[in-house]
Amino acid sequence: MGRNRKNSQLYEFWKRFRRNKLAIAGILFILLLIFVILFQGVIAREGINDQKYDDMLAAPSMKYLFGTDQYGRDIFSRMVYGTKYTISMGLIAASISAVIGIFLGSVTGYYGGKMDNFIMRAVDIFMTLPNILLALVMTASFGPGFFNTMIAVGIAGSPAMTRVTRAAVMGVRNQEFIEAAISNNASDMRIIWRYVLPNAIAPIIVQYTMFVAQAILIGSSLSFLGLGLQPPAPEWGSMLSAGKAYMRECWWLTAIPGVFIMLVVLAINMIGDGLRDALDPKQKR
Amino acid sequence: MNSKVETRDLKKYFQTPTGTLHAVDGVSLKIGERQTLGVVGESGCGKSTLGRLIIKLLGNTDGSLFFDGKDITNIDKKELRELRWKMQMIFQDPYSSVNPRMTVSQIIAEPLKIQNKLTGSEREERVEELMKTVGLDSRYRMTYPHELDGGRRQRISIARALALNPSFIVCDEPVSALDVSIQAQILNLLKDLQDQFGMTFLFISHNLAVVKYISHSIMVMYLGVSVEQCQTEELFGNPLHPYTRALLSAVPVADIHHQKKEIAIKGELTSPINPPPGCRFAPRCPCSSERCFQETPKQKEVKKGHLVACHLYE
Amino acid sequence: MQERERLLEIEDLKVEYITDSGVVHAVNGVSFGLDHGEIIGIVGETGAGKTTIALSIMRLLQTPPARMAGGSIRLGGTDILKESKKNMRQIRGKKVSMIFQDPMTALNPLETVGAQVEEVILIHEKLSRVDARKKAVEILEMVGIKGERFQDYPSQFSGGMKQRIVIAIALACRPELLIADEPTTALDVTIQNQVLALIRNLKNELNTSVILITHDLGIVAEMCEKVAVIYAGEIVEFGEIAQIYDHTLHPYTRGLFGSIPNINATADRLQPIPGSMHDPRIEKKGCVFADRCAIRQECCEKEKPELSAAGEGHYVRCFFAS
Amino acid sequence: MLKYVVKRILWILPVMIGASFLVFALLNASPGDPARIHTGSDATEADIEKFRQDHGLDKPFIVQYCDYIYKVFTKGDLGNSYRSNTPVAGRIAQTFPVTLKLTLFSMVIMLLTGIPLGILSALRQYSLLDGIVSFLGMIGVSMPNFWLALQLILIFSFHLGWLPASGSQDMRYFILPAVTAGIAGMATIMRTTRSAILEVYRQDYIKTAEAKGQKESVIIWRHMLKNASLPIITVISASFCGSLANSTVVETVFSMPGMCKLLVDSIVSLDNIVVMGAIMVLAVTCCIVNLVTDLVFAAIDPRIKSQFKRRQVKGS
Repeated sequence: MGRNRKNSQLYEFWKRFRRNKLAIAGILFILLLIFVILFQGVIAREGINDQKYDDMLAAPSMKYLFGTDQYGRDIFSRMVYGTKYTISMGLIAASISAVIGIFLGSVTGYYGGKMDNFIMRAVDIFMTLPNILLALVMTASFGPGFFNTMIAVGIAGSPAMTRVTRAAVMGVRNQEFIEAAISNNASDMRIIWRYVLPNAIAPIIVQYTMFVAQAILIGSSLSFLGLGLQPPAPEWGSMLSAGKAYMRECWWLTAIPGVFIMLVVLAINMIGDGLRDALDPKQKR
Repeated sequence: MNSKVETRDLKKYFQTPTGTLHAVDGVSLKIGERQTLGVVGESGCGKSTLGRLIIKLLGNTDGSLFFDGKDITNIDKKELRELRWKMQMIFQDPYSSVNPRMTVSQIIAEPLKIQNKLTGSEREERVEELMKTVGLDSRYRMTYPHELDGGRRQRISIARALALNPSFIVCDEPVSALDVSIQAQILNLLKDLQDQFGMTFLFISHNLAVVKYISHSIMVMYLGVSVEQCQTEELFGNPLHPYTRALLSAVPVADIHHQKKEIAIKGELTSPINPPPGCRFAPRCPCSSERCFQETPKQKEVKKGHLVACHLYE
Repeated sequence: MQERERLLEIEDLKVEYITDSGVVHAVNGVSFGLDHGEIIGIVGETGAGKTTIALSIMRLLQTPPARMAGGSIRLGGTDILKESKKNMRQIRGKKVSMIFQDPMTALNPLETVGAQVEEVILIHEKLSRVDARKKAVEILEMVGIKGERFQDYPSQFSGGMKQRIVIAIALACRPELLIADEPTTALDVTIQNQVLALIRNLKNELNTSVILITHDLGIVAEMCEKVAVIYAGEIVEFGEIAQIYDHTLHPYTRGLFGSIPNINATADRLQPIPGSMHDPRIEKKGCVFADRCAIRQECCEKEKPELSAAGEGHYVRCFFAS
Repeated sequence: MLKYVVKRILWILPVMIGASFLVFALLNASPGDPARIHTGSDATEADIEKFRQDHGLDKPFIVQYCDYIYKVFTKGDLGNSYRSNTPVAGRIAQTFPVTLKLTLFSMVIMLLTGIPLGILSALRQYSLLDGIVSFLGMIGVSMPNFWLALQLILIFSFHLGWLPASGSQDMRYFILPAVTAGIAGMATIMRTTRSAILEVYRQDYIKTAEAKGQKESVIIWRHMLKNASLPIITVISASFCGSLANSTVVETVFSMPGMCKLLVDSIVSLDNIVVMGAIMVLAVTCCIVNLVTDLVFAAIDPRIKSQFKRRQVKGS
């Protein structure tokens, strides 16, 4: 019985979430991509660098589902192998921002005072620059590369995460059950962990999801500018960048990676919207 | 009579961007063992702050605080931990006073768990017993608070406060968010609990009728200051301070034969930020004189057990 | 009943809310009437359907989720549930006005209070800007706000002052009917006293009829001539104030009186109503109050009692009340 | 009110100092020695040392930073490019107008489309139009702008031949870039406008206005839009900065001689002193936009004004 009840809150959430068809479509699409990543060796027909000089710049056909590029590499296979970069860019960068942001946000929001003031002023300073610029500067500092980009994007997203967490924590902090916990001698860690965060988690989850989408966009923009993962790795942004010289004649070189980046981001944004509506029934109209 | 709780000239100031807010400004009170002291006043009079000062959820700016005859104004962390098992609070808003992410039994067991003296099954038993005491059906054990109505949530809150057998409980407007029929149930429950366990209550409310029903003695607060303090019957039979009189006359009575004594007071609450010297109530008082605006009246015993802070009674 | 045309006649009003978890029968066959200059109290607890009745008379219910499921509301002879939107706009603010519960949110924070009073005058009266402004100042002074504060914003006023401004807006065009929905619940006792006195004086001065919605039997005793006690969307008892207070019939009304501590008498013990209000999503066959009632019998669970006369103008919905 | 304005303007100073220090430190920490990179592979140790002295790189980090700030404030000198040894300030002065023009142009597009569409879809909530607009908005925020840029070039320049694909000679050159840079902001503004209006719609004062018998159109314009404008203004200023940031990609794709392209080129060629200058100009611009937003806010919302006007509520 205990288990059932515990799940009843989740079930309520799921009942609301399920009604949002777009969000469900988003989840299915992301699940499909994860499936592709797990079985990339089986799904891809060729290696990422198999060059075939007979079939350079071939249009999409049954043989080459998405066509080939200027070196005769199968774009379908490269897209399959590139999926993991895009997805992990989003997830890892957003997770970095979440770790930093949730820590700073909950500490500043819960304790307030001088430290809060100091950290929030620092956040203000970070936030004067839009996060793509911040990521750009950090890439310039760390040097280009996939990992560096990921870290740069993650750090660039952490001020916003800090703000969201802080606001949510402050909203919970003034609730009377926190006072009740204090008067029952609950330790600060227990209060933050058992009382504050579970009640502040909704906006944090939404921000996390939305930032996964943003991180993918920023990461692929950096790759496109030549600052991310370097060729010949099949990262979608850099594939698109490499294909732009031929785009007049061979639309598939730019269209396919572009459409897929958009679909991934769209799917995640739709999930984020669905989560927001389902997690916060008050906002639902 | 031994006093369970005593404050002497207790003060709490808050710094705000526009000045110093005098939330509680020199309150002295005594609550006898097994007694209920009702604190009445309008919003912003500092009654909630006073309650939080007494159970040390807030630190006081000045003055001293005694519990069971012992000075607890400046105690260290360890002593405070021990002290907190003995005093508890019941809150106003049944919707925000319980953690929505915990089940009813988790909420009630939380103090027991933190104190960590009982085994798991003993805890279960105790929770069951507490739920019975406050009149919560045991089928609600695994329910989340949002599935329950305000009255039942307030019962959870009460059960949690009772978990460690405290000897003193601060009730901060425990019934003001409830409908009248539920309000009466909770008031009766609190009365019964006091008889059963011999607890001492500080009962904070803006509702005079409720305070009259539950308290042995009453303190009337206005802008951080206690203006009148005495036994309940005395206060309602012989109110002295002009504010108390006005307050009593303003309460609508559910009796069509009640003759209303019209003592209208003008204007509204003045600001508690950097208050000017003199009586706080002077700007609204129908009997204020020059002196009231210059000299702050001291609380004096004008009759046995009847304290008033007003220049009229000197 | 009387032959003469009454100001307001509500007949068998039914309102439902369509929600995710089912249909809520918020108002379930409510009928009552109001004469010119009369002041009537509607008493009930949270969720009894008081506000829904008020908003139905104003035709301000959001549809959906609300749905007018039946009945009629006749105001001065015309059924306002059948009026066009355009006609309704001429009725609102001119013939019927409303005071809302929370003065903190009832005023537009970005406009001066003067402009907000002026607005309603300009809608309903053919006055020039200058005259409208003059009239707005007059009305503000009538409710006790100095004219020089015309240009101030709502954030510069306290709660009691804001409620005065809301009252000024409601009464600016001298409506025939004023609906006050818990007008003092958000206010302190001394301020409540001031606001109630203001409503009473203005009502006498302008000869407005008032529907006063409240949960406080004390306020009703002070203000009203007639009372409707409402429980779970139904009127359970209706009558002159003396009938309700001195010859209480319905067990729910009795329970309400037993639940409030009296400030005059030395209290013994409160006699609360056990349990809580039944889930309004479940339609009940018998009496809505049966499961909390002390005098219920078998038939209460099966059959719904009608609102029947128990005296001259005194109606009660109970088989055993006498 | 004046106190607020002054306070708000003075706040820029610490923010700019903090931001400049942050960026300076980051760039300083980058791997590779600019002196070795930019003097070429056949440079002698003496050449390298001279380069260091010319650019002040021989001094400790904190001195370098103070020198930099000192020169910026006294002479408006942003240092000399490591690569071409030309003054950074001069190159920014040349290129910044292009970027600013692009951003302003994209702002106009954002506002003219985003706000009306947002209002429309809020007023027709749940209609087909609302559904379409909402979905397009979702696509707008999800579209990688470099890809959109390429598709626009493909369609409007290559296939239709209506608009040029690169350069910045006259207004026609700005149309495609401005659309690209503005699309995400437009979608954001639209979504915010929609939800802000729906939020205001639920407020009690809208009920009050309805209870007055006010016409729906007046309620929308007078009561709803003004109140909804507060969150919208916040998003507009964020969108301005976002569109400025998007210019990095957009100017690169459309080969526009703007400052953001200069920034990207300099990052690629490790010309950190130019990066520093360009980033600082962008940061100042964003700061000013935020300042203006806050002041507009204070002008619209009497609650902010009264905070600084009166110490306490007057009795009446």
